[in-house]
Amino acid sequence: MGPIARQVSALLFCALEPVAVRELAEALECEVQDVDEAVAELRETFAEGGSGIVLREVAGGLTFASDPEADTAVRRLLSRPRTPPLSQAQAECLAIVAYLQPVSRPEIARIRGVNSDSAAATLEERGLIEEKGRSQFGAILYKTTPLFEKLFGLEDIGALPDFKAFEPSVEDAAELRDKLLRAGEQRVS
Amino acid sequence: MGPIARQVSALLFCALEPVAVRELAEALECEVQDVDEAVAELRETFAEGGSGIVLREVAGGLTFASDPEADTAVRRLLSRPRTPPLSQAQAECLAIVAYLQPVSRPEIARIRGVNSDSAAATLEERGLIEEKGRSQFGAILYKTTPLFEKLFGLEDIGALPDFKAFEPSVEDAAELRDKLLRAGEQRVS
Amino acid sequence: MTERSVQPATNPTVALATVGLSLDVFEGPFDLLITLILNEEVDLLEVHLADVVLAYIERLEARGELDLEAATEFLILIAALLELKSRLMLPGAEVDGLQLEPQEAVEELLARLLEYRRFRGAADWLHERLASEQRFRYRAAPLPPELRRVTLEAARPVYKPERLVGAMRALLRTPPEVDLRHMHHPTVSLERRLAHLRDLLGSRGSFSFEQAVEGADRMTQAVTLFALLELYKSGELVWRQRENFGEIEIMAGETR
Repeated sequence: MGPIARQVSALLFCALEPVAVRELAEALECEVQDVDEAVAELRETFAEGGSGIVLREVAGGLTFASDPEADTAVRRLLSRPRTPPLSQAQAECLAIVAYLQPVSRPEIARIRGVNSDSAAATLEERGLIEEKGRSQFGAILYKTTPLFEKLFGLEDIGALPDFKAFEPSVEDAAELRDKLLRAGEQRVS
Repeated sequence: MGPIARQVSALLFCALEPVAVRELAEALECEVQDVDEAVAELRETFAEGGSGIVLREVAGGLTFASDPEADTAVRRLLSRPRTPPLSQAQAECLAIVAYLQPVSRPEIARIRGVNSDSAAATLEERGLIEEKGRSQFGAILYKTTPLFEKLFGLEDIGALPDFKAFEPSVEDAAELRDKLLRAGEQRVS
Repeated sequence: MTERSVQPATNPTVALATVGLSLDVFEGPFDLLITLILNEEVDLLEVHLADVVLAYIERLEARGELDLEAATEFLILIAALLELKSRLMLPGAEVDGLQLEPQEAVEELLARLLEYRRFRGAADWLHERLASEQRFRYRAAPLPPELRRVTLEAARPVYKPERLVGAMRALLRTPPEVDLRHMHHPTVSLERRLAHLRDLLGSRGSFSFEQAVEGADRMTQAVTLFALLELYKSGELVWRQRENFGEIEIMAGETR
């Protein structure tokens, strides 16, 4: 491997985000064309099934990733208990999504009476909820995932405890939503 | 590169801290010996001047680092400041902890001839030393951390140079002794 | 951090030996004092060690070299002297054993200095090692999100659905309504404040805002200001303020 290729490799290894070819050329004080040639070299060494590290060309530029063939082992090594206890904010957010899905972020915030973006982001990162399109006003809608069902030991989403468990008077989801929104507004005012 | 070597490489790429061979074997569900063989293979591909990424054995495990030859370019690209250097007091304090661990604060102060609490506190804050229980007289005892081994490129604490290497030369010692006596002799004469 | 502290300490004894001391019992360089003490020509009990330290620091300061971290060797000597001195000050039986021969005292001091020098050597090694090791960079990128979560196949029930029920109960709970009946509900009528201003215009021709709201509560003041704006808009009155925060003079407008 040539010296520029080696240095490009070192740069991509250290960078936290994808790096554009132009930026690489600037850091190395060389021509963009030199970097292009180096990248061609790197593609061989860092191909899938090559050295365990894979060169990826994504929107922002070039980046390294681990070879997907090692994903199982990586999870076994690094993602051991990725199911830490839920915080109250996360539990509330998850309950809202579970019972009212699909539900928008602003609606979650109105019901909880506080901005809930960070709780929603964590739940999304852990794979408990996911986006399901947009509302008519363009807000992200959330629904629960199959992983959610599995982690809560539910056969399907219909196996959630009935509304009656917490609000005997409520008949359907629409009524529950209204009630939750009203309660949320009162908490805020 | 064999499949185990590729996966070890992917694991090391993903892990942020050095990983012991035994942990790698567990994650890959293979024998320690298989990992050892894979590591031998990786040493070639990931040698200095090889692929820009270097395999290192530090702090009781394996980890990847960027090739030092790319250091200038890395600094230009990331403008990431280096770890601040050690002050003289910190370096002396760290040397005492490294060679005498576990060692108490008063002992460090006795050797340095000066209160060293602030240097010790800074080293602790930087994660280079940590408390390790109390002496029989209740003084805090310090030892070095895995981060110390990682930052100083030591496979383990036994990889420190033999302390004898720092023995002042016979000439230096004689000179020091003379200095302590000479002035007096001049006075007497 | 100064450049200086990065460098391994230079041997401060060179400067140390020449530090001039002017103490009650001794005048001369520090090195000589040490030797005299060791030779018992100056009684350690008579030496104010604090003065020695101060003299040294002043000397360094005068030279713009004050770096206490580099002055460790000096401090070791002082510490050794203090130790010696405190032992001398101990009363009683042990005193005999403390009559160190000059040679013994030198050896004791020397042993300490040599021990310190070894660690200073190790410290220099650590300095160099860190500098060369820093050129190796370790990765700091977090694991991509898809590798951070548990897979569907590996997932086991770890959460209880009752947790969601509990969360819902909490969300449906509303705070008890705050009873506001005890609160006085002041009502200030804009009509009445308009009438008040018009009265003032009629009776006085001109007046200040202060006079218009004399003795009024904050709500009344606010409504009065609003009434004032209404009358200004309709041209019934004009106002003038000669300086910032000064008095606002109000007088009849043209349409009145």
